[in-house]
Parts: sequence; C-alpha cells; structure tokens
Amino acid sequence: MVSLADPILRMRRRKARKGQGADIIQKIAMVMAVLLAAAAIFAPLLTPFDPLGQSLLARLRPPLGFERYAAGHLAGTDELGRDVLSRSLHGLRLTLALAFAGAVIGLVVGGTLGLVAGLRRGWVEDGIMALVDMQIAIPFTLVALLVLALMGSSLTVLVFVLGIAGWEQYARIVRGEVRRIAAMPYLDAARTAGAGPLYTAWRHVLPNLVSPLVVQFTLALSNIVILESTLSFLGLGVQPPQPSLGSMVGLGRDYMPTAPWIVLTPALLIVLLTFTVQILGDWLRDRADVRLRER
Amino acid sequence: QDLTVGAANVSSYIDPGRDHSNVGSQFYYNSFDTLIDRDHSKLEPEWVPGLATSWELIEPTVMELKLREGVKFHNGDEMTADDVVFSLNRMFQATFPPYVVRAKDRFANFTGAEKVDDYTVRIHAEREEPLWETLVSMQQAMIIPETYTKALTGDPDVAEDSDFEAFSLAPVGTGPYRVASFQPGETLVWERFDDFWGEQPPLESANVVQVSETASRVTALKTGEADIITNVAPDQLSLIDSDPNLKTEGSATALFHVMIMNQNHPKLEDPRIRQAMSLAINRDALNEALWLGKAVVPSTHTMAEMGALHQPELTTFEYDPERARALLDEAGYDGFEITYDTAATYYTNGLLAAQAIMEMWADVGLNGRVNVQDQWSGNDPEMMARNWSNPMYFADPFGSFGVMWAPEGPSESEGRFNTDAEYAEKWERFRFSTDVEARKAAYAELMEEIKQDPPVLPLYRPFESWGMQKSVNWTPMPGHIPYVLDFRAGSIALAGS
Amino acid sequence: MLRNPPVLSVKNLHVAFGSVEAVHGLSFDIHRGETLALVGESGSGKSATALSILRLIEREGGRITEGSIRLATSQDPDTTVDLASLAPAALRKIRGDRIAMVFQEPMTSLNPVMTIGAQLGETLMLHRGLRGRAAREAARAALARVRIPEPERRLDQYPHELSGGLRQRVMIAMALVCEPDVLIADEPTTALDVTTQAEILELIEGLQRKLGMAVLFITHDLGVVSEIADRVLVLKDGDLIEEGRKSDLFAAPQSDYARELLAATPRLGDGAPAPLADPEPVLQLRDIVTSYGGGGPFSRKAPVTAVRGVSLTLGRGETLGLVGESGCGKSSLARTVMRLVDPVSGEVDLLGSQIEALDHKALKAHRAKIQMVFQDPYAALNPRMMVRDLVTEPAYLHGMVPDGGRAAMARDLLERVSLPADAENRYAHQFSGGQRQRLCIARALSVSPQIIVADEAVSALDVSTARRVTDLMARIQREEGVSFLFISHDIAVVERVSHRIAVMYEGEIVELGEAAQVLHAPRHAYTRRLLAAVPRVNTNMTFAGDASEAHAPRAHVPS
Amino acid sequence: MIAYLLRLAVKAVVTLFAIVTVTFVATRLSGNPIDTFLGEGLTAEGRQALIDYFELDRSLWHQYIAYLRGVLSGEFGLSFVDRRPVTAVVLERLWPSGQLLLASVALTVVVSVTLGVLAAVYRRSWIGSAVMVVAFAGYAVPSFILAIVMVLTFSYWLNWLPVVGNDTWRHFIMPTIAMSGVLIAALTRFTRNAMLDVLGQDFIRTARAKGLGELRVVLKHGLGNASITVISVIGLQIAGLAAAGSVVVESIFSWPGVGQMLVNAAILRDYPVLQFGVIAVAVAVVAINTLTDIAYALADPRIRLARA
Ligand SMILES: Nc1ncnc2c1ncn2[C@@H]1O[C@H](COP(=O)(O)OP(=O)(O)OP(=O)(O)O)[C@@H](O)[C@H]1O
Ligand SMILES: Nc1ncnc2c1ncn2[C@@H]1O[C@H](COP(=O)(O)OP(=O)(O)OP(=O)(O)O)[C@@H](O)[C@H]1O
Ligand SMILES: [Mg+2]
Ligand SMILES: [Mg+2]
Ligand code: NI
Repeated sequence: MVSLADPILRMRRRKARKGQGADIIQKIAMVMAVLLAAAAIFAPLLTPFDPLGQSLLARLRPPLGFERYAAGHLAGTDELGRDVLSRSLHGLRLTLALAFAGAVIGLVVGGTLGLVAGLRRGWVEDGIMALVDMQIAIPFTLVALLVLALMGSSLTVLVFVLGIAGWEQYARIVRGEVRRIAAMPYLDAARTAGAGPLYTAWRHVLPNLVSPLVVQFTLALSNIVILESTLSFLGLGVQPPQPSLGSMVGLGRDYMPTAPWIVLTPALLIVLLTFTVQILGDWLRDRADVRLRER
Repeated sequence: QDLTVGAANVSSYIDPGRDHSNVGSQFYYNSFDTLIDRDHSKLEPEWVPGLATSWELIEPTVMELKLREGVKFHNGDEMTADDVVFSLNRMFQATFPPYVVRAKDRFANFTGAEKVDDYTVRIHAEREEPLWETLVSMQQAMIIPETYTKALTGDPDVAEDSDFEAFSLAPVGTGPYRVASFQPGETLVWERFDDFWGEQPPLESANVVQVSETASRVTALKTGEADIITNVAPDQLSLIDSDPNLKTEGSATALFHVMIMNQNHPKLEDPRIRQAMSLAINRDALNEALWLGKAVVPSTHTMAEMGALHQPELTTFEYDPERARALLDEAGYDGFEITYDTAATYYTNGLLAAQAIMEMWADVGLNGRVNVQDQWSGNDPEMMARNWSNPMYFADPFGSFGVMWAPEGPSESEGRFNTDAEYAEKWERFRFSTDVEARKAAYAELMEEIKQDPPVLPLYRPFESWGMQKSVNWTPMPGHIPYVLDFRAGSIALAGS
Repeated sequence: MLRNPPVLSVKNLHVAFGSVEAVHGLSFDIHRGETLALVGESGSGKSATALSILRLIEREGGRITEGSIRLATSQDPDTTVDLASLAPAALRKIRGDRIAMVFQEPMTSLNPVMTIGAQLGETLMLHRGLRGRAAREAARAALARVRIPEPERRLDQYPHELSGGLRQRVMIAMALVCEPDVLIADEPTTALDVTTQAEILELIEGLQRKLGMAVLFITHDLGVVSEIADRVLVLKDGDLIEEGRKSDLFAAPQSDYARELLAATPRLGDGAPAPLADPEPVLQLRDIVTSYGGGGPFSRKAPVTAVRGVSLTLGRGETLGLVGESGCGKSSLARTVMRLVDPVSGEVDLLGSQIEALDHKALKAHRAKIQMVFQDPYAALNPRMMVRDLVTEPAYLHGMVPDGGRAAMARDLLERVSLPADAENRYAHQFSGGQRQRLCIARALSVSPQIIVADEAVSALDVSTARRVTDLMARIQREEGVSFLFISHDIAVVERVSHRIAVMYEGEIVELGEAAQVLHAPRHAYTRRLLAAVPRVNTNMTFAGDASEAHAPRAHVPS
Repeated sequence: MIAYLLRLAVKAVVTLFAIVTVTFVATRLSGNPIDTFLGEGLTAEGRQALIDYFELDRSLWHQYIAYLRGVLSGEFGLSFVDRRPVTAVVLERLWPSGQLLLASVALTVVVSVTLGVLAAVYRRSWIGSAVMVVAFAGYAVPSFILAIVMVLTFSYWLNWLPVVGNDTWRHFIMPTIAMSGVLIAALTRFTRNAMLDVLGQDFIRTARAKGLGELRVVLKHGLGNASITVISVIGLQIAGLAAAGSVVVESIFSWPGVGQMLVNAAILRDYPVLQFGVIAVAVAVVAINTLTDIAYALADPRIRLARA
C-alpha cells in the first residue's frame, strides 16, 4: 500500500531522535562546541595578557614545562614575545566571528540567488546557474587572491571574500530544494487556495529550506575557517598584528622546526573547531534525512 | 663537482643590464664579466683587470680601455670591441625602456662608447667623472654579445626590443659558467664554460632551484637535496648550526632596510612628526631581538664598503623617545593614525620589524597601524610610511643613497620626497667633485638636510645568512654588492675533491 | 489424498524491529502447488513475515526473535532445515534457488544500471553455474516463459526502458529462473494498472500450475485474493486473526475484523447514487486540450499532449466520476480545471465565468468557488505548518477570516470532518492517512466552495479508511450541495459515489453517461476491457457482485 | 545522448566565454601592474616609457576586443614580467600540475571509495565510526599544515623523502598526500552517503533475495550505482578543491606547477599570465567537469540511452 509511510515514518523519526544521544563522538562534539564558543566569547576575560603586547626580550619562549619557560606564558611566546595562548583565544574569537559573518553573507547571497533561480526558471535560472558553473570552474583561491590583491586585505574585504566563498553551494542547494518543493503537491494546494508567488515563497518554500541550509551553514563555517588559514598562508588573510587562528598558523609556520608551539595552539584550535563543526553539521544532516538514519 | 642551491627566489629573467633587483644580483657574476673588475675579497676597492686589461683617462671625460684578446662568449663568438660598444651603448643610449630606467639613475653622465680598434674602446662622459672605475665595474655594465643578441629575433642586424626580451631568457656572457638551462622563477643551471678566459672555476655545474617555503628550504639542506640555501632568517640559524653536517655563513650585507616617509602626505608635512617617527624607533632593540644583534645599525646613511666616503662619525639618525614626544607635542600631533606599509615576506623580518615599530611608536604616543600589501605603494600619495630596502648598487654613497635620493630621482618622481635648489647644489658637489674631501663634506650636508626633514630612516644592515653543508667552503665576500652567489675560482671550494 | 508434507512450515514466528515487535507468533504451512494468501492492512506485518522467511529482515533492521521456519529439503520432503537459524552461506544457497521472491515495486526493485540479461544471468551463474551463451539462452527462456515479447532484445535492455508491467514480468522471470519450490510474492500487482494486474495474476497462476510450486501471495486486496488464493491468512497488527480456505472466509468470516474488511471493500455492481434530474451546470469544459513541455528551443522533451479535446459538464450537487488507467490524462484534466496548468485551447466555464485565460489576480476571486483534494495526503500538506494554519489557509488568503479568527474557524472545520478539535495545534505528520485526507477536505471546505475536484482522493487509503472518507464526502454533498469531480482509476469506488461516470482513454473521453448505464451496458470497447479486468470473486458464495478494492500505484507507470 | 552532449558543449563554451570576460575585467580593475612589478624607484619618464611599452593606456574596450581576438586565434600575449608568450609560461607548468592532480585524484578515488564503502557497510560498528572520524579529521587540517608536518617528519627528521621538485616518484608521495587529504575526507563522506542511499534501495533487497553474497551485493549492485553519483562529484568538487590546494602544496614542495605561478602573477599583476592561467585552469576544470558529466552519462543507462 502506498501509505506505508505513516507508522514507519513515525517510528523512524522516534528512533532517529533517540539515536541522537547514542553517538559518543557527537556528544563530545557538542561539548567541544560549547567550550569553544565560551572560550571565544569570554576570551578577553580569560586571557591574562594583551594579545598584541610585545616583549622583544622574551621572544620564542617555550610553553610551561620546558626550559626557558617565561612565567605566565602557559603556551609560550611568539616571535615578538607575545603570549601565544592569549593570541590564540583572541584569534579563535576573530576567526569565529569571521566565519559566522562569512557564512551568513554566503547564505544571503547564495540563498537569494538559488531561491530566485528555483522560483523564476527560464533565463534567470540559466543565468544564475551559469554563474554557478563559472564559480566552480575558477578555483576560489584565485578569486580570493585577485580580490584581496586588488582591494588590500582589510577585515571588511576579507569578510566579503570569505562570504562569497561558498555562495554557489548555497545557491545549488537552495535551487535544488526549491525545485523539489515546487514539485510537491502542497504547493499546488497553496496555489489552488489562491496563494501568490510571494506568499508561497515565504510561507511554504522558505520554512522547508531551513534544515538543508542549517546543514550547509555549518559546513560553510568550517570551510571558511580553513579558507581563512589558507589565505593567511598566502599572506592575504587577517593582517598582523591582529591575531586570527589562520594568520597565526600562516605567519608562524616558518618557526615550526624551531618553535613549534607558536603554531601548535592555534593549529589545534583550527582542527578542533572544524572537526566539531563538521560533526555537528553531519549530525544535523543525518537528522534531517530520515532515510539516512535508518539504513 | 656539482652543487645545488636552494634559493628563496629565482628571477624571472637574466639580463644584467636591465636588472638591479636583490633577486637578480645573485646570478650575474658567474656568467658575465665587466670591463673592470675588483678584488671582491677586499672591502676597499681594488680594481683589477676584467675584460679590459688596462684603462686610462685620456681626457677627464674620456676613458680608453684596452680589451683582453681571445675572450670567448658562451656561444663560441669571440669578444671584440663591437660587443663592448654594443653592450655599453644599449645602456648609455638606451631605447629599450627597461634599460632607459637604469640609464637614468646611474649612467646619466655617460654619453656613449666608441670603438677605436678591435681591442680598444673609449667611453665618453659628459662631465668630469669621479667614479669612473666604480661605474664601469657595475653589474649593469656587463658585456653581452652583439651578433648573438641582434639575431635572436627579427632583423639580425638591428637590435629590436624583442631581441633584448629574448636575450633575458637565453643569456650569453663571457663568465666562467654558462647558463645551461633557465626556467624563469624555477631553476637555473650553470655549467662550467671550458673556454673561459680566466682561471677555471671549481664547479662542474651548479643548479639553483627556487624553494620559497622556509621549512622546505631548511629541510632540503638537511636531506642533502641542497648544498647551499639562501635567505636563512636569524631565527633559523641555531637550527642549522646545531646539525653536525651543516653550517651557516653570513654577513651584514651592503644594504639597508629602511623606513621611508612621505614628505608630501598632508598629515606628515610637518617635519617634526617625521622626526618623531624616526626618533621613536629603537633600532638597537630591533637588532638585538630580531637579528640576534648581528645586524648593523648605522648612525647615518653610510657603510664601510664606501671606502673613502664612509663617514660613520655623522649622527643623522638616533633613538630618542623623549625628544620624539616633545616634537609631537610641539607639532600638535592629535593622535591620527599613521599607516606603515610592508610586503608580507619580501624582507627578512620585515613584518616583525613593522609590528615591533608600531609598539615603539605607541610608546611615544604615535598611533601606528601595519598595512600588509605586496603592492608597491611608494608612489601612492596616500602612503604615509613603509619599509623598503636601499641596496648599495655600487661601492659609493652615490651607489646607495645617491641612486634613490637624487634630485628628480625615483623618490622625488614618486612624489614623496622634495628637493630644492639648495639640495640640488649640494648634490652636484657630492656627485661630481673630484676631490674626495669635498664630496664628503657635501654628503654630510645632504645628510643634515635629511635629518632636518627626514624622508627615510635606515633601520639596519640586515645580517644575511646562507646555510650549507660543512663540505662546502663558501662565504659571502665583502667586495660584492648584496646577495651575489660567487662561484668563481677562489670563491668556493668543496671538501673532498 | 495422500499426506502431503508442507514444503514450508512457519511456527510461532516473532519478528521485532528494535524493541517493537511487528509479528507476534505466526504459524502456517504451505504445501506444494498451493497458493496461500496473506492479507491485512498496511503495517500488519505482511512484509515482515515474507522477509523473515528469506531472512532478509535482518538487513532491514529487524530480527526474528522466536520461532522456526522449516523448509523441506529438496532430496527428502520429510527432512527440513530451519531457516531461522541457518548459517548465512547455506541460506544464500536457498535464496533465489529454492525460495524466490517478487517485490511490490517493479520500478525500483531492479538494478537500474544492469541489463536485464545481466541481472538474470547473475542468478543463473550463482545457482546453476551457467555462463556465457548457456546463461543467455536460459535467461531468454525465462523471459519467454513469462510471455515477454521479444525476449532476445530485452536481455540487452535496461529496466528503465521497460514499462511497469514488463518489469514485473522480468521480476517474476528472475524469481522463477531456478524453478523454486516456494515463491513469495509481496503485493506484486499493487503498483500496476487493473488491466496489467489481471495479466500478471493469470501468469502467476499459470506458472504455478506448470511448475507446481508453492506460492505465498501477499496482498491487501480481497478481490485479488478471491482470484488467486487457495487458503487465506488474515493478519492484523502482527496477529493472525483468521485462517481458512478462501471459500470459507468469503462465505462466513469468523472474526469481526475480517467481516469489517469485507464490508468496506467496494464491489462493482453495488449500485450507484441515482442520477440527478437536470442539475444546473456549475462547471462546463469545452474542447480542452492540454500539453506539457516542448517549451523553448532547449527543452529536453518533445511536447506531450495529455488531454485531447475533452468536453464535460458538471451539475450542481452532482458527482461526476472520471475513470481511466494510469497516464490517461485524468490528473492533467483536473489540473487544467484548477488552472495549475494552462490549457492549449478550449474553454473552462466556471459558474458562468470563463476562467481559462484569466491572469493570476483575476483568477484569485474564482478560486474560492472550486477547490481540490489531492491524491497523496502526505505530500499535499506542508509538513511545517500547523493544522490550524493549514486548514484555514484558503479562507485566509481570500480574506474570509481575519488572523485572529483562524483558530475558531479551524475548530469548526475540524468538527465538520469529524476530527477532534484539539487537532488544530498539531502538525500533519501526527495524523494517519485517513485523517490527513480529512484535513485536506476541511481545508477545501474552508472557503465554502461549490465544486471540489478530488483527484484519486482515496486511492492511497486503506479500504476501510477509504470507505469512511467517501462517506464523509457524500455527507458533505448532501448537506451543502457541493459538486464533485471524482477522479479514480478504481471503478468500484467510482461507482459507489458517482451519479454519472466518464471514461477516459489516452486523453479523450471515450464514454460518458449515467453510472448504471456505463457499468452495465458499456458502449465503448475500452470500457468493457476495463470492467473485465477488475478482479472478481469466483466463489459461488455470498457476494453476488464482484469484489474489488482500491489500490493505488505509488509511482505511476509512465505510458 | 547526442542532445545531452550538445548541451554539455554549449554549457562549456558559455562558461568559458564568461570566464574569459570576467577575468579580463577583474584583472583590469585590480590596479596598475607597473607599480607592482617594476615598482620601486622609477622616475616619471621611466614609468611612462614602460606604460607605453606595455600599451597600458589604451581604452579598456580596445584592450578587450584585442584580447578576445587574440584568444580566438590562440594568442594570449606576452607575460609582463618575463616577456615570454604566456602560453609557453603557463603550458610548461600545466603538465606538472596535471600530474600532481591526476596522482591526487587517483589516490583520492582509491582511498575514499574504499573507506566510504567500509563506512557505509559498517556504519553501525566502530569501523564506520573510525573511518568517519578520520574523514572529519582530514577535512579539519589545512593542507599546508599537513604538508609542513609531513616535510618536517619524513624529510627533516627521518630523511626518507625529498622535498624539492618533481623528478622521481618519491617526489610525488608527500605532495600527493598533502593535496589528497581534504579531497579524501570530502569524497569519503560523499561515497558513504551515496552508498547508504543506494544500499537502502529496493533492488539491493532483490539482489540479496537472489542469494548473492554480501560482497557482490555491496560492490556490484551497491557501488555500481553509487559510483554514478560519486563520479559526478569527482568532477565538481574535486577539481575545484584540487586546484585550490595546488596553490599551497606547490609552493611548499617547489613544484613547478601553475598554482604557484598564478599566485605570483596575481601579486605582480601580470595580467596576461593571470588571464591565461585562469583560463587554462578553467578549461581544465570545465574539461574535467564535462568529462565527468559524460562519464556520468555513460555510467547511467537512463541518460546514455535517452533519445535525442
Ligand atoms: N525497517 C523497519 N524499521 C522499523 N519498523 C519497521 C520497519 N519495517 C516495518 N516496520 C514496522 O513493522 C510493522 C509491520 O510492517 P510491514 O512492512 O510488515 O507491514 P505490511 O503489512 O507489509 O504493510 P504494507 O501493506 O504497508 O506493506 C509495521 O508496524 C511497521 O511500522
Ligand atoms: N508535468 C508533466 N510534464 C510532462 N508530462 C506530463 C506531466 N504530467 C503528466 N504528464 C504526462 O501526461 C500524461 C497524462 O498524465 P496524467 O498525470 O494526467 O495521467 P493520470 O490519468 O492522472 O494518471 P495516474 O492515474 O497515473 O495519475 C502522461 O503521459 C504523463 O506522462
Ligand atoms: Mg508490505
Ligand atoms: Mg493522476
Ligand atoms: Ni629593490
């Protein structure tokens, strides 16, 4: 019978929801997420040192427990004698802020374009999808490079660049979803009820986009963290002396053989951050896709 | 006897006339000769015959040179006066734009070269020239083959621009190594040139590979993939020195890292502010921290290489935070932001120094911000301050300060430095006086002007280091311009040969 | 008759999914040459039982918690192996060789990227060790056996190149390729048209007679049961309710549940509502032509003309039934009437206004007069809207109710379709299929329409649920004089509700008349064919008429 | 199929034309190249001489038309910096990059398909979790960190592998792994999801009902179908990610490829190189995309056999 869905679906949903707790890795990720967010938000309160405060006489001091440890600098000092831990936490803060801002921009730009493409069809859709194809064909690092080289890498430009980094992903997802939803009978139902396109988009299409977008948003977050660090590697990321996780790693990499601690803390934070976000994103995706959980 | 060099940079073309970059200067001396050479093991200039066996001034403005006979170019052509005249005049009477640039900033006094006979040439100057040998021994005056070059493209009898373009990718000289292969920005392979006129060099071949990433470069040295690596930052020295198979060599190179300031920026017009920017910087502290004290902090724009014109007794630049504060007060500095531009990686420790300087500025109440951009901003009217380097292109104050800060020179053209008639007059005396004392005095006066209305602050002579296998016996020589990789006889030796 | 040991014997079978038990102690035997039908409504555990026999249930996340499934060995019918505890390797030898299975969905049960030949060959190689030519020949023979035209050519085709009926034949051929002792058919015809269904049933019956295998036939359709079964098991919520010979069941059902099931099953010839005398026309269609695609120069598909010159009139208070096989254009007609697609030509006259060419704004005023109820009650309700908003949305959009009045209106509507008033705060997924369809009707009623187009409105529902929904519609018609355009491919259901019936075939109305006339004196050959294909009860028992029941394809077979 | 191919071709051409235009405009907007690549210390005259020499003062429109004409006749101009035809500059570097890309994609496909299948089949056991954790971790480590850590470990300390250049197969090991890290992570997850999707479908049950062994069910029926979706992603994601990764990896391993060159060209505003480089990369990516679209169509009979 066609209506097999009802009891099975309900049961699966229940199972899925119960399943949430089961995975230890996901639990750990959630705890990590809270810790990281707290560390970022309260960085100014948590850190004993000014992240920009230099001490040229105490450069490159190793972390606690090593010879030449400089008192108070638990994670050591960097190439200008700044406290690595303080910088890392402030870096985490900036990186997270950047990632959020970037992901939101991507969401708005890509989401809007995808929505328009999905709803309008015709040449509008073709045009937008051609843009998407183009974006895919030009490696984004190059685009970023060009824009940053052109406009100088101020924070605003950087946010903008990171923001448009993932727009085409959003656009593709939204368009696909919109088209899928557009084929759903409940849109026909709304139309026969007299709903106009704006009402339909707002009331019927958007709410159904929320969960795929949330998933994409988390993925974009971690992608942006990585992208920011890659741009920093190329000298185009957050500019010194301002610390971001990416720029600390990017600029500190020359010291990896001699003073690995400069890179270690921020690199660890990057890995933790992206790892956490990815797992949360995947968890959200599995949750959103009932079928995936069941098989 | 082969050798591999891991270089931070390999240039994108090889033409000694066109180039004056820190990257390019690494490569010319092995493949090209000048007419007059100098003993590079000595700091004081000691002229020795190069492609010319003798030279004399037959008039105050004319030098006649006797050419060495039997000198072969790498392509087998024999060098004659035609080649020399062609090489010199491509600079002195330049038409190819990249040459024009170089002609203006250093060869302006030379009107042309002329062939007397197959092995005699004359160089004509417009005015009496106090720096004959120095200028003739410059990298830009190296000799290239005429027939070969002209025949590279188009009409084989005419030197088109495209000939010079082509030459820079397939360079041919008279030096002890010929360029066997060249991938711009990647690799350069030298092979011993058997018909070299002088003493045969010790290496069979040498291979320069660009390895831009510091960690990779150090690693390549450690794994033995490279025998020498360039651009070792002071912080990496201990790493290499601690390895029993490796060692480092270095010297405070004949170049200043400088901070330039825009005299014409509306907010910096008051010289007191620029003086304060300068006085606030504790260059000795930078040296101690970033260069482990190995760099040299000058009191004025001078260096020992300049021989008679070395004037360390002048104090043009100093550290005096108290005075800086006072000057700012006097000038009514209101806390506006001063940007300090720097490239991300071009200068060793450049970015670190920039950040440290911001702290030092903050100490005296200056509100500075580092602005990292790879784009050259020295000609941007918005530019307030930035880092730069001022190499010694040849051993004279003119070859260092003089090239950049001449009236209507590059700095003035870029609109961040002003000169007046008085400055021009002093500059004339400094440039053309034949009496050394007169030149010294004039230079001191110029320095005083710079002190009063500063457009520049030399930070230090950076300590440039090379890492190498213990078996390699090489060290930078004091008589060279910065960065030259000199692999000629007597300059390098490999143990166990 | 000699004692005939069962070929398959299930004892006290318990199946659980996680902690939920789906089958609670089922026991039955099947003998060689016998067809045992397993009936019950959705979720009663039919498939769970079938999958347990092959031990495929573990792959679906279930478990046999208790009981035995004994299969007679091929050498000696008196010795048996217990499938419930057999080792995987031995089990694999039995699957496809001694016990084979045909699944419900022919569209998705074949591997889309392998040719038919390859898929058949796989089984042959596995169990018969045939390869190359021999395998191909055997595969061809298997296809020929299920009477697939041009079997040779089919071997190199992919599933998507075949129609649904052909695919189901391939499935059967694949199941029978090793001539199994037991064939399990899990709703093998549910996804098919009545006419195709009749052919498949006949095929299975014929093959069974020829091969003498035992068949476990799973269905929820009593009509099908009456056609094919020897014995019947009735299942409800995992419990065996009734077991017996087919004739006994139809003649004298023992349990209440079986009786209820029989009663709800619509039977052709039960009689239709009497035709109305000259009702005032509310909807008139003239020469409607509708086609899809062929839009721009880059369009992928050639245009498909789904409706070809249809003219119809619907009277006030009347129900017009529209029947026809899948893909004949019924939904397209409905969508045209609703202006969800624009007709290529023709006129739609709604209560005196021509609406076929109105633009969106002008149309809106007319939308309140005509509403639609869709086939799939799951997809027709936005899963993220609350019931209150769902059912009042049309009225709200037409400004018939202020924002603040929606709750009250929703309660009123829910009451009219006999749903509890507290349902207003729930979401669609918290209702059963029948309840959802009621929500759809309530939603349509919110604007007090004069016409409701019901496109397969009960096809997705259980017989008993469907019965309750059609009753509800009849009541609404009685109370409010609403006209229905009632679309279904199931003639028995259509008969029960329609004053008049229109038969559609390949986009055209081939026959239109009063219900009794169309059903008893069909004029058009297609109508006769349609009627003949409806499964009939061929016991000489209680039911004088024919039995048939609603079955709706989940994925429609494209024609 | 023919119509499908035609559509692909049209799409590819349109995309490339757009890319040519956009890169042209973008490079022109990005400031005067003179200041960057010959920048320091030019006199005014010298500067003007160079501007004339490089024809940088012509109108944009003029330059664009000239450029388009050049593109159509295969002429992309001379590099501003080393004054060679950019085609030579770029093409000689395209192959090393291509080799690295191919090696990475090969490694990625082999590893991630294996891992992805494992993760899907054992998704309820620790094997599946372990694979996924590794995949997540791979995605979380920026490729330059991975590269430098490898360099320090395997070359600096252990002295097992060379770091400079692309001469022997041993030179390929680290760059390939560094570049594949992210790709493997991405593709593994994708393969897993695609496999889960397929393994949940009806025909898998049919295959099991036939008595097929689990290995054959998973590989032939499961992977056979999942590979269709996986192929589509290889083109789309992998090509893009790889191109992005190459910039970083090439510079660390002194790989003579386009990635590093493009970065330098962007910084130096060497328009002709940048333009042709971007176009060359785009052509490569579009070609890979188109090829995968074709592979996709070939793998999926539903598209392959669709009539025009
Ligand atoms: N994979 C599963 N996971 C959990 N529960 C399941 C699963 N499959 C079926 N069930 C539950 O087991 C019970 C029996 O399901 P089954 O599929 O056997 O019903 P059915 O009689 O075949 O119904 P239908 O007519 O819809 O096919 C139902 O309550 C259903 O919800
Ligand atoms: N959106 C569409 N685009 C293209 N063709 C369509 C579309 N919808 C339906 N068709 C085609 O139009 C024809 C009629 O389809 P329609 O859905 O009206 O049939 P139906 O009688 O309602 O069938 P069913 O009983 O399966 O619902 C079919 O051939 C179908 O393939
Ligand atoms: Mg079932
Ligand atoms: Mg329909
Ligand atoms: Ni310079």
